Amino acid sequence: MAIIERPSEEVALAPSSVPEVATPSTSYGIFRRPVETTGWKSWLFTIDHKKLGIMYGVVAMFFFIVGGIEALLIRLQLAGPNGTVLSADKYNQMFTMHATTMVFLFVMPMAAAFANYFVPLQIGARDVAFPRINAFGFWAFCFGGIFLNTSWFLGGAADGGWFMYAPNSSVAFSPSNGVDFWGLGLQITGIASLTGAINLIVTVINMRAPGMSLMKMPIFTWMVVVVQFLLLFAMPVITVALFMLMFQRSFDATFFSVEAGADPLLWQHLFWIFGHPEVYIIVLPSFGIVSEILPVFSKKPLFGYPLVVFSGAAIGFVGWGVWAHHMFASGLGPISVAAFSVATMAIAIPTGVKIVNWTMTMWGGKIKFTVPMLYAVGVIVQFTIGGLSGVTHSVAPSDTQQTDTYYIVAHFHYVIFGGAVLGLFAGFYYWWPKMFGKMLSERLGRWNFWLTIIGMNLTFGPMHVVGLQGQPRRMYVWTENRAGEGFFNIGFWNLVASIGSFVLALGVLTFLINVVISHRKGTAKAPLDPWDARSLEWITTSPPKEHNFDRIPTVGHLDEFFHRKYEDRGSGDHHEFHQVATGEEVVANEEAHAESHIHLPSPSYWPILLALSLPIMGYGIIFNLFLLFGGAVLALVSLYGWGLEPHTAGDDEFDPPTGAALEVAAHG
Amino acid sequence: MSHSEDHDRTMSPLTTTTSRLGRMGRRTTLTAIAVTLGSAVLAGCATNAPQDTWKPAGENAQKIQNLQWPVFLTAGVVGVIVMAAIGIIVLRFRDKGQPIPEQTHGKAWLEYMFIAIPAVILAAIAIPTVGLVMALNSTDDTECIINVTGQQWWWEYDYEVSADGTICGFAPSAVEASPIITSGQVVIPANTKVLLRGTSRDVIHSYWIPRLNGKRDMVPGRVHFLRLESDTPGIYAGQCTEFCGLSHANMRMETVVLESGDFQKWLDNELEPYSAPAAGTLAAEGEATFVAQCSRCHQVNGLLDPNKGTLVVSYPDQFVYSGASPNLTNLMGRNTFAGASWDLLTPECRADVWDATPEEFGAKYLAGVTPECLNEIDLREWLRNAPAKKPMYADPTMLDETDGKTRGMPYLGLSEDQIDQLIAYLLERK
Amino acid sequence: MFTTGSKLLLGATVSALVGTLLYGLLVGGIMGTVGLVSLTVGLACVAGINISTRDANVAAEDAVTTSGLAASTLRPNASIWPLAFGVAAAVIVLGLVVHAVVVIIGIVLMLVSGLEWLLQSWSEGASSDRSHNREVRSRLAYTAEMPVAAAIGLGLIVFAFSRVMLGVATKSATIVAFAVVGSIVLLGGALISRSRGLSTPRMFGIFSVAGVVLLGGGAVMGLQGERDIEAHHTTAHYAELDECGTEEISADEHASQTVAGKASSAAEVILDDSGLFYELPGINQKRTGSIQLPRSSANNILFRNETNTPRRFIAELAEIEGSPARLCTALVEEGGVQLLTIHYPVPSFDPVVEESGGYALVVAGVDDRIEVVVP
Amino acid sequence: MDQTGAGVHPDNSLLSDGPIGRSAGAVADWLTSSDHKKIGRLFTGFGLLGMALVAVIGALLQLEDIIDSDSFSGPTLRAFGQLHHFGLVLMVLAPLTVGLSLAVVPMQVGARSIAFARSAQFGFVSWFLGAVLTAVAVINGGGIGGSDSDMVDLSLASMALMSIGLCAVAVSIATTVLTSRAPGMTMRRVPFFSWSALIQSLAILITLPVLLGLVVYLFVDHRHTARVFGGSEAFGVWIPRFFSAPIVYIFAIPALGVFAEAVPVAFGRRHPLRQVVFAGLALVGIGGFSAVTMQNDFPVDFSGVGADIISELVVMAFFVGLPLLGVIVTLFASLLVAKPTGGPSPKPRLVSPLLFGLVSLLLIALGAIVGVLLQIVDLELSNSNAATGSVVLVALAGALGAIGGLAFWSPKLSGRSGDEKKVAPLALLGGLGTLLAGAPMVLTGISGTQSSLMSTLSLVGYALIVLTVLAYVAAMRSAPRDGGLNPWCAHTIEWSLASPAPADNYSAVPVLRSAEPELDQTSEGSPS
Repeated sequence: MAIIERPSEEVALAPSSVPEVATPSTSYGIFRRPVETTGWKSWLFTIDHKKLGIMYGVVAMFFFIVGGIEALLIRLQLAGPNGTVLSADKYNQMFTMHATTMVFLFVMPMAAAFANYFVPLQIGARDVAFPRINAFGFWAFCFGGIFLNTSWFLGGAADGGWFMYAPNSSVAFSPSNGVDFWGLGLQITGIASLTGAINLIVTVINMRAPGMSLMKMPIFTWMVVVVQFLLLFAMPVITVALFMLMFQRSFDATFFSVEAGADPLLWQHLFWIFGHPEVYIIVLPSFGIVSEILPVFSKKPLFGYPLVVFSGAAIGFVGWGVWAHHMFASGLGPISVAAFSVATMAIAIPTGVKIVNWTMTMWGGKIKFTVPMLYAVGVIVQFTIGGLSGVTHSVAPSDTQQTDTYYIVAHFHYVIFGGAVLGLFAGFYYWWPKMFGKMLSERLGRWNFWLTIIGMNLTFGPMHVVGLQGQPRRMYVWTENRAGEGFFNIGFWNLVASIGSFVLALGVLTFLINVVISHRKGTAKAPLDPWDARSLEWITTSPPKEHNFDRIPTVGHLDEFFHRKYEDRGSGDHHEFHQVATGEEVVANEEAHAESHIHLPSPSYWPILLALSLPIMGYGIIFNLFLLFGGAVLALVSLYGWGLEPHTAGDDEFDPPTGAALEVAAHG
Repeated sequence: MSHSEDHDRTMSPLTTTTSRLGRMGRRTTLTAIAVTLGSAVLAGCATNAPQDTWKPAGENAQKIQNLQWPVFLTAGVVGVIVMAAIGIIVLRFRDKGQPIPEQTHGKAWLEYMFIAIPAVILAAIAIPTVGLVMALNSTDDTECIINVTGQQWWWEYDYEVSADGTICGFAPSAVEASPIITSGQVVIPANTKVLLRGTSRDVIHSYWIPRLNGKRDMVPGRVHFLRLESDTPGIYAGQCTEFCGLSHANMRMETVVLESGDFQKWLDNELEPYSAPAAGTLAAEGEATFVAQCSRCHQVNGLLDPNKGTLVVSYPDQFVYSGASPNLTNLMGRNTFAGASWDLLTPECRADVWDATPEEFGAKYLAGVTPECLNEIDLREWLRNAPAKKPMYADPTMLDETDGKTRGMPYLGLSEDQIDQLIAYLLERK
Repeated sequence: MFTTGSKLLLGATVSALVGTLLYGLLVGGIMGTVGLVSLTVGLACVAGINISTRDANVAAEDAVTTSGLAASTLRPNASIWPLAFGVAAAVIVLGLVVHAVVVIIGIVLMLVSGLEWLLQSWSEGASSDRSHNREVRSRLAYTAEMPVAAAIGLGLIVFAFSRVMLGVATKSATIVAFAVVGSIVLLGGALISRSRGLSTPRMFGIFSVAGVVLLGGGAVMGLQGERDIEAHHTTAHYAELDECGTEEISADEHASQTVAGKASSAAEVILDDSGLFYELPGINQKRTGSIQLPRSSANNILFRNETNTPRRFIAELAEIEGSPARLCTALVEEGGVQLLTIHYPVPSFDPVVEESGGYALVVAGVDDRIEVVVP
Repeated sequence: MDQTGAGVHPDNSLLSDGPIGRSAGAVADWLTSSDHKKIGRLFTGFGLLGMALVAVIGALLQLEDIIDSDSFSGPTLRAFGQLHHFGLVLMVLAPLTVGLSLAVVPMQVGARSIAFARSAQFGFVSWFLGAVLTAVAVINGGGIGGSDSDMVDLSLASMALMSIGLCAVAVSIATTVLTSRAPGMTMRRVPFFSWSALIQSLAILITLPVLLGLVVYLFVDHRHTARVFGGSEAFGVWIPRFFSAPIVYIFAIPALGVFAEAVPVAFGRRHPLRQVVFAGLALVGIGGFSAVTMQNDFPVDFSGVGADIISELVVMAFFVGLPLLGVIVTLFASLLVAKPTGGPSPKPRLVSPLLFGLVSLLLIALGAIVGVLLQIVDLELSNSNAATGSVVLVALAGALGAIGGLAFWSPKLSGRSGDEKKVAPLALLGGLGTLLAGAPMVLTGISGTQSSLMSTLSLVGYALIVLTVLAYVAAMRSAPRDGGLNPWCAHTIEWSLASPAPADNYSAVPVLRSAEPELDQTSEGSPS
């Protein structure tokens, strides 16, 4: 339970002759638990979903930069024929880690950052359902990511591609510890994803504000829920696969050993049953963000909200039936190939629905092209390109020509960068004032947007050409005698792509500069409702107070905040909306009716300690089994400490005792 | 190619005023999209790209081409429609002070339509797709079977001798047919339905000759099929497309299509018995060096140990991780080496063969590698230190991790004299 | 100073002392004397303690002592643990006679119930607020209990289910079993979803019955005996024992008669009444004579027996150092299929191979022979 | 069994739906309850059942004697004989008296619960399972001289289990009396019955650990065929001592307590000299000392040397005589109530507890006298039927006393109050039965000749015992549940409780100002 309250009714007083044997003590831990609300401890041990959301964002951004540098190195190597920037070995590690970092350490956690920060706010809750598990999830992700990247310094990173096909991932073919780091690192971040998924599902199902039926839920929250269900079912699959890999490599199992009668295709099926839903896991949160932003700046509700919700859910379902389209060339047999080919085409329909609905949302609107809106429109355009190139290789025979070439690289970068990452950037600009109380500069934002858009099209557009010209992926060099001549020669477009990648990097750099400039001292505070927004997260201060809402809002409409500001003065079929209140007034009204007795869970040491035990065990499996036992002991101790610790700190934990704590103590 | 004129448009300058940015942005976006789509369409017109997926040279690739062309076109049209809609929106619906629009949540008929239209389009694509998937997988009319085995990082082919003693329907003129083993280049007769039965010795590889057919993974422990056929003699390039480890980029293949007469000649040449180099020549010294240094892994059919007079049989299983090394019996009959990564021909001679007309091609190819045309630079570098030229796990420090076996050709420490001898010997392997 | 309670104990001490003296002096049994001396000392100690602590003779007037008095202690809650502890003791007693394993079970049960007992007692003493105490207990105990209980529960289910599955004899029965379990689950689900107001006890009942059925089934099947699966006896093992003949050997009885169909094999060798032939997947052609297989790779060869005599499929390999001379399957029944994974390390033209007769695929007791050409 | 007084614990509410659920819930409630009254009633219930069964076995044994046929095989005879012997003490007398103490003592001392309630709960389970296992083992060839080695082991081990259980209960009872008394209840004011329970508990704590230790040694000895203690034969040498006079007296002490409790109630007066009764009861506990010496015969050989005779007599008088003295002191000290103080000699109401108590005490005294006689070597009784007779007398008499106690406190335990007309005669019937069952054995022991007359008398006696038990149970079952608050006009604090007593006894801690608070309510007498 998030809001931990002592039994609200007073403990029935025993008859006067019944003496109390002892008074309840509120703490069972040995150490004084952390209760700080400022300083480094308040971040390290926090269980506040907002702080955790911000930390998710910061760490994900760090890994974005890491992954970006890896990408730039790859592009440098491929800028000309027979590149010598990287050795074959380093190159293989680079593209493996680029994909792994971007997928698992940037896009997913960045989506988790938004989900963590905004889902409770959007549904009118004071925190997530399991705040400490939330903290644990973040630290598991953080330590898992660091663990994964330490492989660079401990004998080399994984070099089998992010898909890590067996048997190339076996010790015989990849003798360094890189694959072990990769498998264990992903296990650890997988734990983070799983716990986060359960947490958010429970939060959304149980903790919505009064009046918020599922069909009145903000679309971003909807998409997050779909994603969490996908995670919940996809993560166990990859976990099983990674366990098999771990046993194959560390304990001489023969799951993928052909000589022992195994079939290496097993790994591919396991990986893609996870891997394809993973695509939607990556992209759906951004769809949610875009679906939030378009109505706000078009001054219209989302066109066909139920359809967008259901198409999101449909993508979630159908996404499970199309994994083998990654394996059209694997030799599945014509029947399977045909079936998966058709299923893959079918998933284009709900995806198309989204694009159409976005377009129709803007149609007839009163559109303001702010930076978040630019990014949202950018998503529509760029993702459409990615989606359409996707349709071209849902046609299986055509796919056998295109798969494992740069055409695929182009396709999924349009989907992931154009769909997911641009959506995340839209989210940054849209929600920045809410999260930090400061606006990001619109001027720099436009530079950022255009550099990013031009950069990405320069980088990934040419890859279509290069791919159709027959350049396979994952080649550390290309040679001139296969490059061809004329306008569409591979060499020229590789160079263009490499140049584009630096333009793109410049775009990202602009964003970072924008952040720094906006947060200089003395910049103005953001207005409370800078975008004339529509949903619940704006009915509170910026940044929100620790308890989110002074009063839990009661919801009557899909776009509650909009309907509190605007009134329909029309009659019958004629609608005419007039502003009746400003955002500030709405928030002030809520503050005036603040609830008393708000109890929030307190910070805790245990989540971070438990998370810390995971990479220790990981190193243990790779290097020394004693370390594994050490980590296991730490995990057990942390689990037990966690179990013993009450949700809320007792008054004696504070020094001097605080009012909030005293309030709690009065009940205890 | 209706959008080719878009290429002429220049990219929007970024230094326009804020108020103009939106409009310029639209144009930039449109331009970028047009460039992308246009380039996809134009890709078919490129010249001389040996792995161009839009230039079919065989029946299978042609069938794929016939299907994908309209699909790409449809996708392009849909894309243009969406872009146009966005363009109209950007122009028409920006905030010019109009009243707050109606808070409509959608129109049912419109939504159904937008579901129905893509569904119809996709259905239209799906039907021929399923048909072609079935057609490409039909193997009943096979006329020639060649086994292909992938390994790090080259391909080995062996031609199956059918029950009537022919190879691909060709009976050898002089000797009894026996399996031909070759690597790097597979030679097939024109107008013949060839079936590759592929597997792998170690990790998964993928066989892909873009101009002849789509790709097919070759998986250890499994046998997968791939049809190759062409009516045009020539060399068709390909590349392993499933990431297969360190030197994945250096794993290539070439398919050579020969007219039936030329193929008969090639076949007879391949089956010709071993002829030892004349005594006292450099090549004869090369034979001894070969037996001493190379024959542990590399097989030359019919080679006799000059000291013992017994047949030399290589046992690469004991030394090489994947368990095979290329058969060098007719090395100079093919014009590439080391996984088709380097040419045995000098660039000029190579261009001569590659650019030959279909009519002339057979003769030029069958000429093989002549001493004048030999690309000694790459071959010498290779013999001097193979792992330095092509990244391989042949490092002696790694032997422990690979059960004392190398993967790929190790550094042999050959002297320049030995290399001279070997090249002289190998030049006769035709 | 001496209250009645003290007097009792003092009297007992004195009596014991007297008894000790009398017994020691007049009877003189060593055991008895020792016992009585111990008793005297023990009683003296108890009496001393009793006197020094004023023997809890609480005066009615002493209001302060009234609170905190043991007499005011509430009765502890109902508890299953003393019962479990007692049962555990009985189990140990039985185990002493029956089997050591039972003793271990008893000790484990005793430890667990003792711990739980301690924990419950401790938590109930934590405060006078029972709900708070319950929270304390769950906080302390759930951390350990939940995982253990879940592990045990899951373990039991998995074990029972695996016993059931192993007890079912054939493949078709396996399917039936899964179908039955599936439909029961489905029916149960439908039932539960049908009536909204399904009461907790009824749910409890349904799940209890299901649990009992499963565990009972597991126990029955476990006792009835497992199906023997020794599929691994189909390869080199026999060859080393030189048991590749036509006659049935003990391992054949255990061998599985079916292999999971390999989606893709190098060749399928078939024996029917017309003789031995092979088919290459994808090429619909009966072939005899010789088959060409790649060297140094894992070749999966399927053997299908379509005669009505059980047959053993053999891959004849050469006498090459470090590899077996032949591989063979178990006896394959009519319609049965088995798989051999064969790795040829050297080409078939190698003199060693040729001397030993070359590579071949044969069936014990059948003259036909498929020569294997390894280029 | 009613459970209105117990109150189902909310934890069991899951099962309290539907008839099956209800009865399952009731069973679970009885098995998990920590209410001392429930645990005590479980003990006494099974004690009564055991009494009937043991009496049937006793009767069968006599029947076999009479018809003198081989209707029982040797092993069956041996098994029945041992079940009868062990059963009388550990399965009849012990559970009845200990259970009664457990049920009554906390109420009597004004406590809300028994000390170490769960330990007592465990004690019951342990005793019960031990008793069942012992019976099973003995019947299947265990016990003394058993044919089946495993079953001999099992009978030893399960006997240990029983003693552990009884010890656990004894600790609870003793601790309750010593530490859980209500304010104002000084040790002087402790009711007689609670005092007797305290004495018994202490005596059990002295005695049973010795048995336990012995059993463990024997078990190890036997199981691993060592001969330190003499193996299988030692079983027969050592163990029966714990089921003979004078040790057996300690199990009967609460029966004396019932008598001492009933006398002042019958006379409706305060006891003038409580301490003397206390002393008398305490003296019986000395019987336990002989267990510590691991010896139960302290023979006196009058044919021997004078000095020897005297020294033997002194020892015998201490270990065997003092318990007898205690019985006698209890009898006469209790009767001090009857002494007129000024007015006319008071007339007692002949209530059933008094009758049961009196019959019980007299028979125990008889048994104790026989016990003393057994020690006289010249009479050559020690290995005769008289020894058995003495145990039968004491055990059955003690059990009768406990039944008297049950009848006395049944309003508080079950809410029922038996019809005096039905219950009171049972005391005489039971007494007659006990006498008939035990005395003939003593007589045959003395006479040294077996006669079928005697056996027939014994048989009748056992039959009467069975009848008594059945009749008592029937009488109590048929009694209405409105027992009344204090039907006996009893004196002690527990009678202020509702009938039946609520689960936690006292809602507020009672405060005492005299030993007979209930008597204070009705009479003008000043607190003693």
